[in-house]
Amino acid sequence: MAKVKGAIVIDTERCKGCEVCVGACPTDVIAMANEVNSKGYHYAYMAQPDECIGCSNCAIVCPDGVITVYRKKLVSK
Amino acid sequence: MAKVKGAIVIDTERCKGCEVCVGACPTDVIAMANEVNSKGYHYAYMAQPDECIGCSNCAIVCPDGVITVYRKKLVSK
Amino acid sequence: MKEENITTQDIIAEENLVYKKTRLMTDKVLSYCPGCGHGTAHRIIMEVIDEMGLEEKTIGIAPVGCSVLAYEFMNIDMQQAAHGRAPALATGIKRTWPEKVVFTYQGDGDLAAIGTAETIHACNRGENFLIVFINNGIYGMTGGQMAPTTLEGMKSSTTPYGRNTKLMGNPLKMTELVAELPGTYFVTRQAVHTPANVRKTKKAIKMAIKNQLEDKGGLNFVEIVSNCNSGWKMTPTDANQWMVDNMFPFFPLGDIKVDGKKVKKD
Amino acid sequence: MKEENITTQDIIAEENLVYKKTRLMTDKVLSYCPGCGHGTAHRIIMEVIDEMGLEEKTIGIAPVGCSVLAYEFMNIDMQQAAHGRAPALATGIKRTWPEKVVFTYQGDGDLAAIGTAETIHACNRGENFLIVFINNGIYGMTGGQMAPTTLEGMKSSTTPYGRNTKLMGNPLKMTELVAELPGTYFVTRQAVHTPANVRKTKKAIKMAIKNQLEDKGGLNFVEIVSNCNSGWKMTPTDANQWMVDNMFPFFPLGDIKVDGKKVKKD
Amino acid sequence: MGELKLMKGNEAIGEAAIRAGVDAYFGYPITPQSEVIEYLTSEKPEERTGMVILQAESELAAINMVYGAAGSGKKVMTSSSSPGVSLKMEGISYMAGAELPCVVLNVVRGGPGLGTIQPSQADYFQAVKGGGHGDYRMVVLAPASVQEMADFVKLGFELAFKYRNPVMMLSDGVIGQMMEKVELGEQIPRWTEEEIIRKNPWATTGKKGRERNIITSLDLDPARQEQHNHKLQKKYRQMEEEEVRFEKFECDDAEYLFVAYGSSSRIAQKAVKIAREKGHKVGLLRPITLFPYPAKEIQSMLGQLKGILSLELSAGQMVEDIKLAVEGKVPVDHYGRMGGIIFSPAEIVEVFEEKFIGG
Amino acid sequence: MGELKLMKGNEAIGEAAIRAGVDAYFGYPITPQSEVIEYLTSEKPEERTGMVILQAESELAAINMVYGAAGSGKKVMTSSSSPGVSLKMEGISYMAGAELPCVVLNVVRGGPGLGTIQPSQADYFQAVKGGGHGDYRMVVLAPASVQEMADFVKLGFELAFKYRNPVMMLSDGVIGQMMEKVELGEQIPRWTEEEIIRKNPWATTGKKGRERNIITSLDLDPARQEQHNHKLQKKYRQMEEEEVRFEKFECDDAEYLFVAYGSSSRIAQKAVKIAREKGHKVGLLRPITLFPYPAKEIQSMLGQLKGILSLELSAGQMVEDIKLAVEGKVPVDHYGRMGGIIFSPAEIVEVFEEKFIGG
Amino acid sequence: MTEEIIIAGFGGQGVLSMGKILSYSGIMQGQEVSWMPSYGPEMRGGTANVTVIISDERVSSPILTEFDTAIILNQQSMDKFEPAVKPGGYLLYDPNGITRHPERKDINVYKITGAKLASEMGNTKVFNMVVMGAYLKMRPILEYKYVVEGLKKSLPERYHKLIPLNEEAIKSGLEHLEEVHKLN
Amino acid sequence: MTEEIIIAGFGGQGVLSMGKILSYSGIMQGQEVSWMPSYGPEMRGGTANVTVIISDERVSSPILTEFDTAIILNQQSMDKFEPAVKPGGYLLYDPNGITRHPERKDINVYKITGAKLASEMGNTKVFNMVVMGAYLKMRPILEYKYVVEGLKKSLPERYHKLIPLNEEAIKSGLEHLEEVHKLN
Ligand SMILES: Cc1ncc(C[n+]2csc(CCOP(=O)(O)OP(=O)(O)O)c2C)c(N)n1
Ligand SMILES: Cc1ncc(C[n+]2csc(CCOP(=O)(O)OP(=O)(O)O)c2C)c(N)n1
Ligand code: SF4
Ligand code: SF4
Ligand code: SF4
Ligand code: SF4
Ligand code: SF4
Ligand code: SF4
Ligand SMILES: [Mg+2]
Ligand SMILES: [Mg+2]
Repeated sequence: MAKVKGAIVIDTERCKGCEVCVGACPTDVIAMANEVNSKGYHYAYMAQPDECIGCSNCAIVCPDGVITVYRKKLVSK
Repeated sequence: MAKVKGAIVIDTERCKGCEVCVGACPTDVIAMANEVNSKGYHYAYMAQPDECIGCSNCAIVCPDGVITVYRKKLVSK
Repeated sequence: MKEENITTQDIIAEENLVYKKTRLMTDKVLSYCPGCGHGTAHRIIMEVIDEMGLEEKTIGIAPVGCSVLAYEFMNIDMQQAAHGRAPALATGIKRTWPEKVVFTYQGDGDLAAIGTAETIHACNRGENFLIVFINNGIYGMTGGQMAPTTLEGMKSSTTPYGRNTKLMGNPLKMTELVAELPGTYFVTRQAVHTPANVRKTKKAIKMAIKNQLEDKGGLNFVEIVSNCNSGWKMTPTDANQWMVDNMFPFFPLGDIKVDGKKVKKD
Repeated sequence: MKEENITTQDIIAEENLVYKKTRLMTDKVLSYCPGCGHGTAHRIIMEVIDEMGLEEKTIGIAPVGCSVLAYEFMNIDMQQAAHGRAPALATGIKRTWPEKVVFTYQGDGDLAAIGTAETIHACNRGENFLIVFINNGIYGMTGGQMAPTTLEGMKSSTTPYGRNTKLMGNPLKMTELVAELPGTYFVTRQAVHTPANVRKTKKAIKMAIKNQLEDKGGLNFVEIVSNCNSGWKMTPTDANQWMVDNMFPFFPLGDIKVDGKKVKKD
Repeated sequence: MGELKLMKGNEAIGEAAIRAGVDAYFGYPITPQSEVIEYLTSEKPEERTGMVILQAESELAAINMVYGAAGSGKKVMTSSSSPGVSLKMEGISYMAGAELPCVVLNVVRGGPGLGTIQPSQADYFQAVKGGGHGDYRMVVLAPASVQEMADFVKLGFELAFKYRNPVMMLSDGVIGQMMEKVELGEQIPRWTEEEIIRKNPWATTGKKGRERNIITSLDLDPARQEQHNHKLQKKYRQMEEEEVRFEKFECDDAEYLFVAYGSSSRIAQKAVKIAREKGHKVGLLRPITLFPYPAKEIQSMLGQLKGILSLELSAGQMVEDIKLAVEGKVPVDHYGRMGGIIFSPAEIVEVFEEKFIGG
Repeated sequence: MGELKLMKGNEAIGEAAIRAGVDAYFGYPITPQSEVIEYLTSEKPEERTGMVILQAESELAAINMVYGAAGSGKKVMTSSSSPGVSLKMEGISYMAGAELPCVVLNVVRGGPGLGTIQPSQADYFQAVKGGGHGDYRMVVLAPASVQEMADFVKLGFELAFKYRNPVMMLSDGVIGQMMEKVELGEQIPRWTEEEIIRKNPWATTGKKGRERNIITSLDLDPARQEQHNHKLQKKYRQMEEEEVRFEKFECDDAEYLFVAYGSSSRIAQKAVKIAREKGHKVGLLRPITLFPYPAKEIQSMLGQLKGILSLELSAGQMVEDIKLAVEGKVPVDHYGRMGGIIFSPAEIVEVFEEKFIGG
Repeated sequence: MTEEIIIAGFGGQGVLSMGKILSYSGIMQGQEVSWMPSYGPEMRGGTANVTVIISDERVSSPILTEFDTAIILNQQSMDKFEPAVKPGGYLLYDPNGITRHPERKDINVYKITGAKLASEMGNTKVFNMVVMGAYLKMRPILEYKYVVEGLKKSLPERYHKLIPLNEEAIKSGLEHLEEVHKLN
Repeated sequence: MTEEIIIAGFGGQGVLSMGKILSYSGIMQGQEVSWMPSYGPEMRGGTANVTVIISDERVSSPILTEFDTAIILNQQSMDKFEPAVKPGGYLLYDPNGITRHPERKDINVYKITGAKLASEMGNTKVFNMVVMGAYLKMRPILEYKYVVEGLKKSLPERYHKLIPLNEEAIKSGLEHLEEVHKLN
């Protein structure tokens, strides 16, 4: 059975903390940081990195286009 | 039996000779004069005065509003 | 008196008068070409205002177009508007004088080209006035250029080889368009080339003004398809026939929206 | 490698890249508020241009509105238009450069208020370009004033007690209106608040541009219902929810006209 | 004394309009003046006085709504900023031609084109020489404080109806956006129908007990059109006789004169102070009316002056009116900033010294 | 020598545009200039050169179509008459701000407002001082014959592209409607795509082999906006250096100078003749460019002059530019007719004698 | 030589094109010309007029209030332009539709029954050419050959077959000019 | 006396209303004031600032490039306005969110942990009042009673019940001002 595992990279300095990505993630990967970036926004981060399936949903809805998505097919027996 | 007889007065100086009234008359009363008025228009006139039934059709469609209509009910036995 | 003895001169007497130009038309000679529908349209509007006793509270708005001088002929208070802006003037007047009767009188260039935004938005806001829209398929005043309503293939001084819809767009059915807006209450298309049509149009205008008086909550819009025989380069009677044969199929006469509801087509 | 051993860092590698901001978006920080749909809309247009290989022949037009600076973010040739006049610019460009791909990007104030005439007439002429219409129910840029599309009862800085349709008119469904015109070829209403909606919108834009390339003989019109969380005075996620609950019922998503034919409602 | 409030210039205009018994405001939002309509809508003037507020679909619609209501004798106003005012040029020319009163506020921003939203005074020519077509003039009032933003509404309508002519208030982003204290007048009731008919017998209020009234700017007969133009010109000459307004500071012994209006005049006033501290005998003339221009006042000072410096947030527009007044008798120069940048008092003094005193 | 034809000024413009290789004309009909678009549509320029002719829905749309096509490097023009040109003020200010070339023709009619359709010169201020908002200028060409109506199309585009700035042709109903003989130039081919990209590297022609091009008049940063304004001002100064054009008649020994442009200058020329016959040493200066104004030329003549009379079909607009040049050194007066009335040569001489010779 | 002419009548009488042919003829003869129509919605009233100037020197104003010659084709134009002829000038009119004949004694008055002659020729469209012929007789300022060239230049190619007909009409006008009142 | 103040921070921190209350307080104390906000779409960037001038004489320009006092509430504003304080002037800031603290040695620097104090009070909305209190301590140009009057004037009636809470916040600010660097 082929399985995929994903990862996202958020440009936290450019994240505006809108939280739109949070709800878009099917596997609840993303949460908002308690810290703020230099613009004062609580930025998004991968709170549950292991859950990421690399579906790109978050990146697709991110208004500021600050998410980059990676995905790797894993073959486990 | 009640019968009506009509008459029209055309302000020939203001008539522009458009002929719209001619076609509107159900009884073919109106024709265009060979003479022109001072503006150079062949004006309309009652060619068949006896046929007029005072229906106002001509006056109603005259774009320049130059026709006045009269009608009298006649009682003939 | 016996019928046979009655002469035309006998009939022409005050007591037999059945039709006379309304006193709300001035005595000025109309500036329109022979056979132009503008004159008839003017007159029936004035007849309605007269018959409804609204002379003292009506304010009309003349556009830029052949009817720019409408105020010379309509014997009521009037304003002359910049090209296309009559509905804005009417909005200004009606909003500040809600108890007056207000109407605009506009050509197809005025209403459907340069004045598109003002028309759409006055209709959309549901301004409580009357728009009389004279659609003669051409810019009469400026010498017969293409209007938004010029038919496909029709010649004008800016479409000398006929309107090519691929290049110059489609004739615009502004009346159907404003009927789509919830702000219009009564929308109809009429004509004034025959006595029957004149009577219908007059009825429509009367209804429109009644709606306004009763503030039915929407704009009343009366289109009159008319000839511009000069612009079309035809005699008046030929122009009327051409209108019946060519304009009416594309701009069919009849009510489009009554009492705020679209009329079902059958 | 075993699944258990894979770390996030391992996955973040060029060969595993599946989504990255298109290079047709510049690196400038978007000037939009957090969560504003403008950014997403920009990005998917640029993705389409990129994916279709049209970067070298596309000319975009930015309006006056929050997206006035679209040219700072879209990495293609662009012009900035006077408020409401983007369709006129696009007409000027496309008529003289018929082989280029041309689109306008306009807000609801720009397109449906001051630009009404330009919108209607570009659509009516069937100009062969794309209009992307961002309907956020408000004037975002100038501080949240009422737009033609502001919903009944909705508050804005010029309707602080809610839009009273009796006084301020009805929210205007510009998209349905232009679909009535024979000059439009493809007319659709979409949104960009969820991944599925983004994908649909992107597909619509792709189809619109394909239509333009093939000169299907009409204008392509893509409305995107979007949030203006600042103007609505909500958090971005609340705004998106409010949009679903309130905007979509009045502005239902979906195709309105496809291949020049109105889509039947069921 | 009326009520003392801290208000933005744009808000003060709104409140002053309600209190002046204005009948209607028609406008379209644009920075930096959208607070005018925002303030008005928030105040529910329909309840306070019955005043009508309508957000139009465009500036074109707005100015023509003003035309309609003004033609029917109402007190009506509109406001906008530079690009929006350009769109109103046709309408303003029409109103001047049809002799209709109204007040138009321009809160000027930097141009040309979309420019910037920061303050500017580069619409002087448009306001004063006539940006619209044809020979027409407006009384142009240049408020320099929030107080004057409020006061000139009433004054503006008085002049507009006195002359049956549009009046423009030429303000800018500084005066529109800043808050200052302002004393507001008492509520004046709106005119009743009877008052309107009596005061404005020319207005289209319905043909009742008189011949019909016509509002038009058209006369196809050139001879009559020329007569009409002569009538308009006479009105403009009368304005020049009767309506010149200005303010002077430290002019009695001045050898150099700064001329500045609106926000610039405030900065210029400070500059006068600094210059005097440095020993230069400088005075300030602040034109309050830009048309009619205080040309005679400048002429009357020429005997005492060695130089005049026009200070404007533009490339130099009003300076032409100064030169026309001065006719070469005294050197006239200009200093301006553009694009939304504002000069500082110290900067002005420096420029002044460079231009007139010498290195 | 090119072909000799009898044409209306409005038609000559159309023909000249086709022959000058103009890419597009966008316009909206208005008297007295509708023949421009009528002529163009009748000529099928789409077949002759591929030129695009489109009747826009309004003047606003027309000027903004011009903006779009000009921004993409094309030679584009529009034409209108006074009220329609007022509507174009915002667009013209935008084009000046965005530095776009184009030719705009105003066939001026009597105003203000709807006015009359007869000839006038009362849009001078609007054209020359900037009827739109912000500090901008256009080169303003004033043709005085049908020949110049044709010639100035080519010249206009040369200047427009040289400066990346709108050029206005300020004509009037006389020049637009009259027929005269005109010699038309040879057909110049329209620019190819390659030529456009080479000549106008700033144009939005698609981002190919270069960074993206942006056409905008916006800069929200006041400092940069001011820089932009300085750049524009520099351009206008360069125009003043390089583009002044005028014509002189009988000026060598003149003691009095008539100054008149366009149709007025033709009548003034006749008046000069009559005046000379009566023994008055009168000359005529005809400004061909109204901006830049031949101020230096006037200044250079001041030594010989006893008086200057500005002759305009207006209440007196250009006379201000004369006064600004003269600085009081010689009496300057104005005579004008308004509302579509045209002065006669004899009338001018009479007025001249009254004003300058006495009794 | 400068000849300042007003031609006035109804729209449709060919007033403008007569003016254009005269102008073109002037050009062919190497002269300066101007042609200036009345324009605008007054045409709705049905009248049309054109001012034509043919001169040895550059024309100054193409709009005039006084004329050397008036060619008058309807009553309204008679009322308007009879007074505008310069003393000693010329007035040519077609009596058809004229109710008040010219009264001035300080000018030369001629007439031509152009409408009648044209309809006798079986083509009312050449009415204006008949009148023009009469004018050329009354004011022999243009050589005939240049008039023919002017005619050719002002007609589009596709109408060139009509030139003989037009020439015939011009000749008829040349022949039928009638003197009404001549100054000596 | 003339005090020229810039207050700068994020939108939503109450920058504009703090300026308004200070201005009203000045009026209550019989002084001339002006209040000039940054305006326009730069607000989209999330920053907001206002220039407040309180003076004995009429205010000339309400827009300034140099200030007697800067009240700085985020890093962007620190970067922009620290250099704009006149030598010898005052800078007050809230260290929350500040990554680079003020460095100038030619001005007086104070801080107030406004965000912290406000959240300790259980109401982050009064953050701006805490900061204002600190300002009033640092620059004692306004009498407290006029500040309370100013507060009243600038709040709509319906919010007057919040005045005690605001006063409490002001007092907290008055008490917690911290000196960072003082010129002598
Ligand atoms: C701003 C402006 N643009 C153009 C014109 C010229 N113009 C006058 S009337 C008209 C069109 C008239 O057509 P329409 O509205 O259809 O009226 P009609 O004459 O056919 O009745 C135009 C373009 C003008 N007066 N003002
Ligand atoms: C002629 C003109 N009028 C008004 C404005 C001011 N203005 C700028 S953007 C805008 C409305 C923006 O609203 P919208 O088009 O809905 O765009 P959004 O900001 O909501 O995306 C207005 C009225 C202007 N710049 N120019
Ligand atoms: S790529 Fe998919 S799974 Fe991973 S974080 Fe984004 S939305 Fe969640
Ligand atoms: S959607 Fe983008 S900007 Fe918004 S919180 Fe997520 S990563 Fe940040
Ligand atoms: S009244 Fe009727 S019958 Fe008499 S002429 Fe007129 S249309 Fe004919
Ligand atoms: S309809 Fe009227 S104007 Fe026309 S011919 Fe008949 S009477 Fe004359
Ligand atoms: S031009 Fe046409 S619309 Fe105008 S008056 Fe003549 S026929 Fe009527
Ligand atoms: S104001 Fe509204 S439309 Fe503009 S950027 Fe912010 S959220 Fe988006
Ligand atoms: Mg029409
Ligand atoms: Mg919007």
